[in-house]
Amino acid sequence: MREVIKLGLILLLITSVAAIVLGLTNSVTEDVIQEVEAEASKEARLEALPQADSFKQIDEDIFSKIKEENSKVVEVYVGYSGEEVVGYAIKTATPGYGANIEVITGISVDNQLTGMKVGSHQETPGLGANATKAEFQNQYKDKSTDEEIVVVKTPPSKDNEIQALTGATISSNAVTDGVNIAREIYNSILAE
Amino acid sequence: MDNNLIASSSPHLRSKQTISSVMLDVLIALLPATLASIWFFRFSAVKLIVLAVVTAVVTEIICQKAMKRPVTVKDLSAVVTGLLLAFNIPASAPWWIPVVGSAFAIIIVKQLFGGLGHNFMNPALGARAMLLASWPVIMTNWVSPGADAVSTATPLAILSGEAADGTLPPLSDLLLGNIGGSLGETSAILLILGGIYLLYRGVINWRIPLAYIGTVAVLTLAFGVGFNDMLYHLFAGGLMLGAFYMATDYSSSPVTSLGQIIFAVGCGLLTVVIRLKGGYPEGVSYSILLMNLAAPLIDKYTRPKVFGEVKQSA
Amino acid sequence: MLDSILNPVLSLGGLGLLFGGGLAIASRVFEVKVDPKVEQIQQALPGANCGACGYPGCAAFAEAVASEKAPVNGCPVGGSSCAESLGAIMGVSADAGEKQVARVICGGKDCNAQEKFEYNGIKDCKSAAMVQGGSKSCSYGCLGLGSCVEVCPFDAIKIVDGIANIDKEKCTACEKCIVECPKNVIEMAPYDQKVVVDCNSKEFGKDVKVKCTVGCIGCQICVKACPFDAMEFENKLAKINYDKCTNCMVCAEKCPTNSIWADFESRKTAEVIEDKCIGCTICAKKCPVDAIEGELKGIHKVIEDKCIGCGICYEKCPKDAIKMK
Amino acid sequence: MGIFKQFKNGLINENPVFVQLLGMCPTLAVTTTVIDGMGMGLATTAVMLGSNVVVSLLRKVIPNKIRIPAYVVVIATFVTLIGMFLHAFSLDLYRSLGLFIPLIIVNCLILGRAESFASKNKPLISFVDGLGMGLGFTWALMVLGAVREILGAGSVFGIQLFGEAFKPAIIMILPPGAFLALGVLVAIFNWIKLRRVKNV
Amino acid sequence: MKRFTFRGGVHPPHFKKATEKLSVEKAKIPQVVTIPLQQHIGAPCEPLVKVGDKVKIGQKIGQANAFVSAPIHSSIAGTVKKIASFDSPTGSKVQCIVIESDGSNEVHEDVRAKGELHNLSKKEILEIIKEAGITGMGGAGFPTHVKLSPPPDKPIDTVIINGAECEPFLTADHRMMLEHPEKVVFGLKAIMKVLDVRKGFIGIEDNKPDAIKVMEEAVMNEPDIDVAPVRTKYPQGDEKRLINAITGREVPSGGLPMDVGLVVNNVGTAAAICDAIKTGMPVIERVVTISGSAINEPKNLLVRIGTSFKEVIEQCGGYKSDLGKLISGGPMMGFAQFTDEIPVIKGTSGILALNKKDAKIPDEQPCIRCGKCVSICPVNLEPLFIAKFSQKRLYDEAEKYHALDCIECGSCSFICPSKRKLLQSIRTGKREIISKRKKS
Amino acid sequence: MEIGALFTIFVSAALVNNFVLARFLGICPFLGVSKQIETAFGMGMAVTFVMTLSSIITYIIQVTILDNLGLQYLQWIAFILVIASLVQFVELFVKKASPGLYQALGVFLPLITTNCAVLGLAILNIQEEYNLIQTTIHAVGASVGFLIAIVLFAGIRERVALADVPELLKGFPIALITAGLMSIAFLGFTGLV
Ligand SMILES: Cc1cc2nc3c(=O)[nH]c(=O)nc-3n(C[C@H](O)[C@H](O)[C@H](O)COP(=O)(O)O)c2cc1C
Ligand SMILES: Cc1cc2nc3c(=O)[nH]c(=O)nc-3n(C[C@H](O)[C@H](O)[C@H](O)COP(=O)(O)O)c2cc1C
Ligand SMILES: Cc1cc2nc3c(=O)[nH]c(=O)nc-3n(C[C@H](O)[C@H](O)[C@H](O)COP(=O)(O)O)c2cc1C
Ligand SMILES: Cc1cc2nc3c(=O)[nH]c(=O)nc-3n(C[C@H](O)[C@H](O)[C@H](O)CO)c2cc1C
Ligand code: SF4
Ligand code: SF4
Ligand code: SF4
Ligand code: SF4
Ligand code: FES
Repeated sequence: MREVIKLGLILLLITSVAAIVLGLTNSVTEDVIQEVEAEASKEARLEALPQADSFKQIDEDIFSKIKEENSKVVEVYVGYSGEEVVGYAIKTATPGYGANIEVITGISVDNQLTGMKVGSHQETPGLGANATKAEFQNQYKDKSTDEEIVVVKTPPSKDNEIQALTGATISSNAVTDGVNIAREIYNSILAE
Repeated sequence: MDNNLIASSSPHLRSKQTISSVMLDVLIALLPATLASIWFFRFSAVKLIVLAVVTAVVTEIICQKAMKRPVTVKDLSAVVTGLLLAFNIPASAPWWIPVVGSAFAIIIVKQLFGGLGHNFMNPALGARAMLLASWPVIMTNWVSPGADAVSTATPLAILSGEAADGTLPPLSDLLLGNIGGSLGETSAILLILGGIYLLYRGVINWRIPLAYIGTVAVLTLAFGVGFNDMLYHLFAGGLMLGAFYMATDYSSSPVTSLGQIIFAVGCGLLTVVIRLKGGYPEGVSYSILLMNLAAPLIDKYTRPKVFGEVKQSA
Repeated sequence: MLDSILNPVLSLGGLGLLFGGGLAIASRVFEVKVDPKVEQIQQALPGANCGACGYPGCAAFAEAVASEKAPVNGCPVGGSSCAESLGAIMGVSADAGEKQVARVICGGKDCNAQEKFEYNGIKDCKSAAMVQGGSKSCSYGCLGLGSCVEVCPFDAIKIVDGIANIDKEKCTACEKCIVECPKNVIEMAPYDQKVVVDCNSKEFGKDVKVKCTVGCIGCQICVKACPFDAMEFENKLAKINYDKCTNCMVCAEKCPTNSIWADFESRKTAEVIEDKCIGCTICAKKCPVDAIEGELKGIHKVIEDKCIGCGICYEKCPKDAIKMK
Repeated sequence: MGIFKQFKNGLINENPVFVQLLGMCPTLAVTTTVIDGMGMGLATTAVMLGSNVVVSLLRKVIPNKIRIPAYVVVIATFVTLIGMFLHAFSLDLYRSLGLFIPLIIVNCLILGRAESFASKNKPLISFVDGLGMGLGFTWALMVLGAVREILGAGSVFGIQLFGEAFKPAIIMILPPGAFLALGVLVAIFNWIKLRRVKNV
Repeated sequence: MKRFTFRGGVHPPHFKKATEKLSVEKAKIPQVVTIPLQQHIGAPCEPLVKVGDKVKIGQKIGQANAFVSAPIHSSIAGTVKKIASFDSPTGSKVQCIVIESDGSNEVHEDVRAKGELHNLSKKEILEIIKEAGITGMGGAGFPTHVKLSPPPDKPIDTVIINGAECEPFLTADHRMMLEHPEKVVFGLKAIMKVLDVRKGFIGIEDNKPDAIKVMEEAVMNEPDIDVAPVRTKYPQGDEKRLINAITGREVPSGGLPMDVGLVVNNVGTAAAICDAIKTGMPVIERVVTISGSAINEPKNLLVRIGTSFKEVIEQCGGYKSDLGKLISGGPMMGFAQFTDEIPVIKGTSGILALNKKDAKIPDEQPCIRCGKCVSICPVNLEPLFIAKFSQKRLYDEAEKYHALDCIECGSCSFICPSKRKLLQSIRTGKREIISKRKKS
Repeated sequence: MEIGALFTIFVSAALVNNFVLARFLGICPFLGVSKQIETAFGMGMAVTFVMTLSSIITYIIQVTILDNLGLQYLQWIAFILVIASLVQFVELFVKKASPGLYQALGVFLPLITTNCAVLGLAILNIQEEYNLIQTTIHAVGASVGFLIAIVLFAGIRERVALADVPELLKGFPIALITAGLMSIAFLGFTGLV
């Protein structure tokens, strides 16, 4: 029995030391990490909604309403320029080729798509993953929120069309779905 | 009696069939379909077929030389691999696709494992899957038959709803081969003809093709696909090619009778699942590859009951 | 601040205590006796349980080593030091006694022995031996198809001129080849042995004669020639008693068919170191071929032409006055 | 073994990837680019340095019976530390290495070295051993990453190498490419070693 | 016509045309015979004569001392010249008695009719068979009296006479059935009597319609005996396949026909039993088919035991120029010989001489896993795996794949498109397995 | 929880994102213990058992202790501690309770501690924000995927061992290439469900 206690204690000692070290380090890095993460997500939002200089999460009850309307919405941020609301950054998750694709769609209060940013995804590198490229994302800029955006395989002829990534129609559709959901949310709830 | 006699272990008789004769039979069986694809796709078919075959043969020679092994291209198996690989690529593919594919098939899938008969995976299909994963755009750019080769969708892509803009060609076109698709998966009739020749020559037996095609037919119906669409599932795409020529590949399929049936049913099941539920409109090649993986296990666990074997009662 | 330290310490420490103590108790409760050797080996292993050895974990590997199913150097993680300690535990030290090596006792090379038919079959000695006993006219000889080459784990065997030839430097006396050979034409001989009968034929001399030019024909000349009674006969075949043989090579010189191999190049002659010789005459008395002459108390001399290099004088000289060179 | 030899041992003779085939998961998973490979290699090296030194220091204190759990805790602590630092100071790398950072804990290479080397040797040489093994791991990952990045994306360190005409083989940055590339590299490594032995 | 058969098997070319229409001729009585003292499965005989002794035709010269053994008789009258070891067609050296003819052709006095079948008791018939030195003429040469004395716990209900003769080239049994159907039927009735059996079959491959017809006529008045035509397929003549084809029974692995209540005997064996009873003549001669691409005049000859192959072949016009291979037996199961100075023995059903081209077996190529060997193996084995394991010296694995059940029919080697020497590897494996079993 | 979604999780973990061939988790035992089908099967079963059990326990620890106290950063160290101890405990228990089972499964247990599939799975469960049922299904799916992969692999390796593989490639290189080809075939599952 003595041995049992002894072994337990030694392990206790080691784990405690580990815990102390980690606890201390954590208290140092915790804030940094949060800051970095916040910075990173803000940057992503900024790419979608460049007009804004700060973001705030939308009210709980509005968000729950949105969730009810469409469960693919992940989060909604309100973008401010100074005190003024300039638009919204809406994050959605829609099923792509590999797994869900996260898309942040920026919509300005004057019913314009201000930009789109593809976040985490598991599409095929060189194919679906090309959705993260600027050329693709920029297609969504400055489109009106009124019309549903449609994916075509040839160079777009209409205003509401965007060209699919070569060989990755599924990914393109998924991303566009996300944008369209954001658009609808905006139209039905946020625009008021 | 003054010269030395030859002595060997019995039997002292051998059948006439040899590896080369078997492979030659496969080539003969594929000839009509080859001609058809040349008829439909003109020069691009000739180019792709020649490149694939020549590369396969040349890589085989180089590989065997490098590994200091006897060069065995005379057995024609590399030609079969090259031809079947060419059958698996779209007519629009650039010249280097069959070259890279054949080299991959022969080196990585076949020779590294010891050459003819030692590969556990179908070389042509392994190469096709590699090409598809590497250059999906090129490998799925189907063109319509004829001189003016415009992009089209394959009947299966239309069926799966992926290519919304296509209309289904009539079944007769499917049988003749007047449709979009890879070089060899066009004319179902000619492929079946060749298959029957192989059956007649005893190169393949009925188990794999029949069980494979039968499973696909039954399961597509079971999944709620209509009878007419079921026919499309049978005659479109590579099912005939796969069932007669690729699932039957000796090296990568089981040797036992029961095993061959299990193998073929598995191929059928996976084909249907991939076609109807998976990410690709066509599932033949992947299903055969996946069953290739299982072939050693199937062989091991479907050992035939030996004549007179008595089940040990505990 | 306190929270951010206390909580982790408490929870993690708790887990540690729980598991440390729990495991200690469990190991007591569920104790199962194991072979102490296994335990020892396990102690010496890295315990990474990575499976790189091909066994499911260090314990399994230890057991395999203990039961000699796995080699002591089977753990790639532990490297050479680990192998050494395992070796020590397993006590794989070279066994005492003279080093032995395998030797093919057949001289029936392509040019010496005849083929009785053209063999058309699998290139494997065991399989070939099943077709009329093999194609060599002598049914005792090496078939030269190299099955032994294939089984030798040390690459010690080569087929030279149609018969197997063992490199005695590489051979470790594992006897795998002896087990494999269907003709039983491989035997163990001392590493230092310089004279070996290179024939395995148990047939009558006249039968041997028509089949092979270097076969032992049972003339027994070697028996008479051997000054040390080391040559014996067994199954119509000359056989050297290695305990008695002094490697003098006389038999090999005398054999009319050259079926006794000897390493003549290493043959030595005795020489008297004149400074040391006291003329005791012991050497002259002992020399089996009377190759030493000299008067009592006089310096002795070796007659080079007669000396066969058996080394008896060298061994017997009380004054170490003879050297072999 | 001298310090330098110990160092070289890990780099080449007992290279963890090409010779010992340890820590295969990160080796295969995070070598889609050179950068990721390097990041993973260095992170692993850092953990190994830490754990080797600590284990070596504590080698007389820790009772045999609980040495494995104890080492695991030590290693896990270092991994968590590295994780925190990466997260705080190199978000991109943290994200692309993802799940494989915590999995450094279970990299058999680290536990293996702790057990078979550090627990029996003095801290300094343990440190050198860790450095050799770690850098051996790192360069192997970088080579693998380079091969896969060049063939699969046409770039190294993210810099595009070829023009438009080169169509990279995407399969190389997909899972199969990892297996195939490593298989061929190990064979080449064997071949080079064999040739060197022959030449000597 | 209902045709019986079994699962698997191959269709080698028959090559029977050359001799199937030729009646059996009596071969010249040789000047010298070399009679091996072991021509059967079981213990060798002890010589009863010394060098210099005079012997007569049919005189017992080798005494069987063990139960599984059969006596040996002189096939000519003359003087014993030598008793020494010589090569025999079975591939090993065997003690032989060499007798030089004195030209008298005197028959030994023991050779006389033994009485009518219905007067003889079972015991007596068995004793006659034993003393006549009758051993299986189908190839293996198992002493027939042993086969006809099953232990009491193995009741026998059926006897099959094996007239399948599925080996290519061979026509000895065929001719025997055509020319002496009554002997075969008599022999069968004798066997049935010994075993107290009601039912007898004569299994004949359907490529011998004339033999089927003749035999059917011969058994017209025998309600207990049926002719069973079996499909032409190798190895239809193997007793276990034949039993399976005709009765549907499966002899258990490692078992004997008597385990399922059957005894199978060759046509020649039955005829020999008939001779032994009717004339008292022991086995001193047998029908041998001499054929093959290097023989000038293929023939069916009635040859005295002990005649050298060389002499027999000379009576068939000798060799064509390019002799490549000499086989004792058929091309599927026979043994290749390295000399023609070997004697005909009781089990020699054929002598084949092949020319160089036919003699050469093509080189092996790697197995392409076509599965043909698996689908044709009459025992349902997987020859490719057994052969592979055996070559890799994994004998335990080979044993797990039932290597020991292989009947060595050679069908797998025949069919393989890669020309793999499957059976040779399997044999090697079998031998290793057996020797390992003996050791442990 | 609807069955369909659970099925999706299962198929995804077992086939589409096969732990070994697509996610690179548990490669060491996959390469190491796959020379024979029987041992591979034993390993696979042991992994199934441990992965499922440890997923559940780590999930509970995460929810009850770490999340409650805001100690997420201790996740890794806590999990590995739990897994290591759990495995050892199970091993001790099985060894005593059922030597037969120990021979079949238990011998593989120690190897599993350092198997990143187990730890990876535990972390993934939390990352994907699965609930307890989903976690369990995910774990079973992932381990079945491991089982399938390692048994198929062992089957092929048994065959390849008899093939005339070039000397240089014998052993690990050819095993890796085999795994690569398997992984190519498994691409066929992409997009499934
Ligand atoms: C290995 C592989 C990976 C693929 N990855 C993607 C992908 O990430 N995104 C995508 O939309 N399509 C991907 N595809 C292609 C799809 O299977 C499908 O062919 C394509 O989405 C159809 O688009 P298309 O109509 O533009 O040809 C991939 C195909 C293969 C063979
Ligand atoms: C592959 C094989 C083929 C055989 N073919 C024949 C045959 O054609 N005719 C025959 O009489 N015996 C044949 N036998 C021998 C029979 O199995 C059996 O031994 C024989 O009929 C028994 O009769 P016996 O003892 O009178 O010789 C064959 C055996 C084997 C293994
Ligand atoms: C070692 C051995 C023992 C045998 N023992 C018996 C036996 O006890 N009773 C019997 O009826 N046949 C026995 N036989 C004969 C077989 O049934 C069979 O007829 C004989 O082996 C010839 O068959 P084959 O030509 O098909 O090889 C034995 C055969 C062998 C080789
Ligand atoms: C009936 C039959 C089908 C074949 N199918 C293929 C095939 O699908 N792919 C291929 O590369 N080779 C095929 N071959 C050729 C050959 O078997 C192949 O190169 C081997 O897999 C190489 O070991 C086939 C051969 C035969 C006899
Ligand atoms: S020594 Fe024996 S095994 Fe070696 S080649 Fe000669 S006969 Fe064959
Ligand atoms: S097999 Fe063993 S005994 Fe024979 S030569 Fe090689 S090392 Fe020596
Ligand atoms: S018949 Fe020949 S090639 Fe075919 S599987 Fe059998 S051994 Fe292989
Ligand atoms: S394995 Fe044996 S029984 Fe089967 S076909 Fe070959 S030789 Fe005949
Ligand atoms: S690194 Fe993943 S199991 Fe070893």
